[in-house]
Amino acid sequence: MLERHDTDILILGSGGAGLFAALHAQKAAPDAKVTIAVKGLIGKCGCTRMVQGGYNVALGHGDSVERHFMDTIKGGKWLPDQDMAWKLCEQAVVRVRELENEVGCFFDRNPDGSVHQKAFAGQTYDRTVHKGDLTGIEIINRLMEQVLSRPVERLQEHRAIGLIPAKDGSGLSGVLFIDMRTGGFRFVRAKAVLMATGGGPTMYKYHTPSGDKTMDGLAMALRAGLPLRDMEMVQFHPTGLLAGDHTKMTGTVLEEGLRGAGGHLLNGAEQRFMYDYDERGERATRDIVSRAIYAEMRKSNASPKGGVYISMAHLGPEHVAQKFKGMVKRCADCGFDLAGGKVEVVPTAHYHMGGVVVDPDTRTALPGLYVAGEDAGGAHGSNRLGGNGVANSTVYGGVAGDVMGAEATGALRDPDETILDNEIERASHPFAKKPGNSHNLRTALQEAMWDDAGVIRTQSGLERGIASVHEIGAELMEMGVDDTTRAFNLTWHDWLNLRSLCDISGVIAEAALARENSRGAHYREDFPEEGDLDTSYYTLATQKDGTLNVGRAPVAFTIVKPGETVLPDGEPETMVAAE
Amino acid sequence: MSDDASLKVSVWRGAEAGSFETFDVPMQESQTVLDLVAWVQQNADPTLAYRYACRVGMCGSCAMMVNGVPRWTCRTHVSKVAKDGTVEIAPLRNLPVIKDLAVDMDPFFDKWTAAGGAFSPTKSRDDTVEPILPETPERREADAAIECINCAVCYAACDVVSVNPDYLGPAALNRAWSLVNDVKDGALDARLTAVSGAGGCHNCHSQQGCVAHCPNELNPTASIAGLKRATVRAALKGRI
Amino acid sequence: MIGVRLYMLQRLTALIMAPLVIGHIAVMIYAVQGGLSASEILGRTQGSLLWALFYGTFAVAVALHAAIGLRAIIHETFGLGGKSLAILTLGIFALLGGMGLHAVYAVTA
Amino acid sequence: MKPHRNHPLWYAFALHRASGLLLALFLPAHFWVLSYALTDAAALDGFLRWTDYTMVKIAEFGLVFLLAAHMFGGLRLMALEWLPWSPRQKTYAASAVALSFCLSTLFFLSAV
Ligand SMILES: Cc1cc2nc3c(=O)[nH]c(=O)nc-3n(C[C@H](O)[C@H](O)[C@H](O)COP(=O)(O)OP(=O)(O)OC[C@H]3O[C@@H](n4cnc5c(N)ncnc54)[C@H](O)[C@@H]3O)c2cc1C
Ligand code: HEM
Ligand code: SF4
Ligand code: F3S
Ligand code: FES
Repeated sequence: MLERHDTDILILGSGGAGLFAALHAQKAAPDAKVTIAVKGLIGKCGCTRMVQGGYNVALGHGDSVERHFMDTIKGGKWLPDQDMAWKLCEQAVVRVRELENEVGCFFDRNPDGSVHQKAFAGQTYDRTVHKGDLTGIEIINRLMEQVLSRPVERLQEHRAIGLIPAKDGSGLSGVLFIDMRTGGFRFVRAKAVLMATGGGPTMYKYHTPSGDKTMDGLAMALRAGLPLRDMEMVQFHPTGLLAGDHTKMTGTVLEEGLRGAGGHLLNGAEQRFMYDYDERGERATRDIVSRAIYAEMRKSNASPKGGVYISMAHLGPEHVAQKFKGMVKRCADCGFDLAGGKVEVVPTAHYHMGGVVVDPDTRTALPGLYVAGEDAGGAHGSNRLGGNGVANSTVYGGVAGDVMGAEATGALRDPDETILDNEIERASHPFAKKPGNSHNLRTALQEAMWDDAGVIRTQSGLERGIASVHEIGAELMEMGVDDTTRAFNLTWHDWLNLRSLCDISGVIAEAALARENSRGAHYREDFPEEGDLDTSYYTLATQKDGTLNVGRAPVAFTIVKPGETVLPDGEPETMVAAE
Repeated sequence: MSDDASLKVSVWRGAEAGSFETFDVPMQESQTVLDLVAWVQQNADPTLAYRYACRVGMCGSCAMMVNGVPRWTCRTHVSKVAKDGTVEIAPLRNLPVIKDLAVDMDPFFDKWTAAGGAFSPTKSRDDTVEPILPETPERREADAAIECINCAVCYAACDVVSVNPDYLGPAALNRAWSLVNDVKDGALDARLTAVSGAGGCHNCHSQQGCVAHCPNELNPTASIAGLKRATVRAALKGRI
Repeated sequence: MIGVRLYMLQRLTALIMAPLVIGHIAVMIYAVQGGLSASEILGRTQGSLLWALFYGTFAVAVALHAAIGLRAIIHETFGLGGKSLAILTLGIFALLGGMGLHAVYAVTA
Repeated sequence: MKPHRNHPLWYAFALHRASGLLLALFLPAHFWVLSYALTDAAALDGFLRWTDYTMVKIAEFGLVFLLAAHMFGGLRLMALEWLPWSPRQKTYAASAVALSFCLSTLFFLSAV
């Protein structure tokens, strides 16, 4: 039942990171065989495609890499790995030129023909490059075409389930997959493997990422013994659509621009409340608005479905319908009137800053394994600026391709067959149990994480959450999946998804417990202060022999120290006009 | 709508050969066709296969035939399609069925590539981004065709695709037209040759099912007409 | 199974035929008033170079046009392609063209 | 009728195809009849006499309609392909059919 396959460079995932890696790897090593394996169809899954806002890049005219870098560090509350953040800002400039000139993207222009850059909250320059509000579709479609038109081997609907180390301990041998269409196992050896499965905090009741993202990558890395950093850092987007538990629309993003344009948030009593929390009102940053909404919900000031309302009608329904055409149409398709009525919203888990510890060349502690994109930790610290996500995945995907092309030279490594067998055994586990409905367990996990490890956290809540996650995980191990057919058996994959989510949920909650202050996206009601900046630490989680250990490591201020700046003397603090 | 009400949902089971199976699915206030399918898989028949990713109309992986019409299911409200409390859901037309509601989209993307659907650069990352005036006629044409999510709804709606296996189809040709108007692209004649073969743009009969069903309101017919003009001009000048 | 050249030929012949068809229908409307006889018609057409050119052009154009049109229909309906389709297209063209010109000769010679 | 075809422009396509096909099938017969002029004028007269029958008149009406519908439909298609795009495609298709109907009715009325 196990098929074996060899390649030189293997890439997991086809988001911005995976596709860029494929292009760069092939350019760097034209003779190497490049394989891209993905849980869905190439280019049609993952979150890069869903990018609406845009891509942060310093293109001059008063903006600079230094300024972008300072915004990233301050936005991340001094937790980012500074070398990674610097490379992100510096290489974004090259990557955007590459996207335009080589990949064929077309970003919106100013009337004079130069690239248009718009404002994104929390930045001191309007630097977000975009294509309408569908930037991700433009980026991924163009990348996808480039990859599809090259001789890159495609393993579509192949789900990675295990990183298999070499027998001799010299590094990674390859990756074990389930060929989802047949249900069979396939082991692919490679000289270099990029993990770019995009994380995805979908263990929360409300979440934005695509359905295929369930933390598989981080769960595999954890089992392989790799250290994960900043795992407590889950970013919530303040306005996810709230349409009921039965629909997949719930949790999807209503764009930031609605608040920026003057939209009102109203509580259950249909009263504005944001000014009670921040002087900027609805225009406050994501984390503040999310917490304010959450606080209203806890005060039982919620709308009927348990959230708050966003209301645009006072801006003139026609104006709204024209300015936010896509959003209004999307709401209308689902039966809501965004332009003229009120739509229920709720904070929704959006992005996971935590991930595998890597160096700025995407290498990990396991030779042969590289990690890029949302799976990698470090670049954003405790908070990701809007527009830095896709910059991160495309920059580091490209870096990974270059580095793998140069380093995938030796011989293929033979796998540790015992671990290979164990991983197959692990994935086949549910077939030995009595079939049940794992969907109910997923709901339970999502409720537990939302309530106890969500927008606002406390020690007691987190402890309760951890207990629930363990309980749900244990129940899952007793729940089986019908074995009549393994081909395209989504229920099996639901089980595996939930297994990954349980594993990583535990880490998120443990890391949140370990951080006894509030930074960026992480807010502890019992430790509301941000703590001393000079002694900032990040959390580091590793699993050994099934035991999770969460420690702390000091942030190395390799480029700039708290209180200092890399901006030249006399540069203004911000170049964005106050609202 | 009361929670007790239910819909009769007929779902295609099997591959090319198969049959419809009917399920009673509880009706809810905000419910999409994709939600119906997911409900069946999660609550009634765990072996049902289908595909989705983004759930908001961006990835183009959830398209199916709903009551015989191709649609993106994640953004099709049930109330829009339910007839007398029934909905029939089948895999997308014109593509090989893998299982149940999931089709093999490779032929669709192979044709995207065959139509010259990939940009061909004239500059590199070392050059600055080209200033392009957004209001030129070329750019407007390119932009009008660009927001395609490659969902293959148009491909399923087109009868030429069904009867002419070589036909590149509306989406691929629409993409080619966008590139023909892209002043940055350097492979104009190669692309015009690619869309002039046995399955090229000249095989389109302007049925306009593609336009009628494209969920993003794109107009492949107009794009294909543009290609017909461009290829004729190139042929008259002896370039292709 | 239509490439750019066949496409051009089909559209060109269509454009040529459009005024001819309108002319033909007009002639018919005029001619059918009060019934027709062969001698009446032939009396007008025989020996007329103008009519010969008019219907000669039509016959050639329609043979090309219909052959290409039928080629598409045959390919799409019966899946015929390659050489056999090319031969069939030429055959239809020759048949229609031949019969058409013969008829034109018959009524105008 | 398959539901995905249920829109006016698909019907316009179907009409164009059916008319083209029928005309192409009718044409050889038409040419054949006309060639009698050379060999056997009496036979041609015989055929033309036929046209007095009402049934035949209706058939002729149909034929003229097909010819007109195909021609106007063809002009519509060429306009679609060669002129700047117009969003009024359905209107044009309907107009083409209406015009063809008028023309063939005119023919019919003058024939009876
Ligand atoms: C709705 C939304 C809007 C956003 N808007 C913005 C924005 O405006 N600006 C911005 O900068 N960022 C934005 N982001 C964040 C941004 O999308 C992500 O940071 C970035 O795209 C991540 O890229 P990636 O390549 O790491 O992962 P992804 O693009 O998510 O790709 C992950 C890939 O891995 C595959 N995969 C997953 N598991 C497996 C497995 N087990 N085996 C094989 N393959 C697997 C997936 O199917 C997918 O192909 C947004 C995110 C969302 C959800
Ligand atoms: C009496 C003579 C004619 C005959 C026998 C004829 C026959 C045909 C046939 C068989 C087709 C193929 C139909 C299809 O592909 O669906 C066709 C297509 C076409 N015809 Fe005609 N035709 C005639 C006159 C005309 C005229 C006068 C015009 C226009 C002014 C015209 C315009 C077209 C066009 C544009 C097409 C292409 C349609 C497409 O590609 O979908 N035809 N014709
Ligand atoms: S043109 Fe429209 S229907 Fe066709 S693939 Fe693109 S988005 Fe889908
Ligand atoms: S439906 Fe098909 S025939 Fe042409 S106009 Fe659209 S591609
Ligand atoms: S799930 Fe992505 S378009 Fe429907």
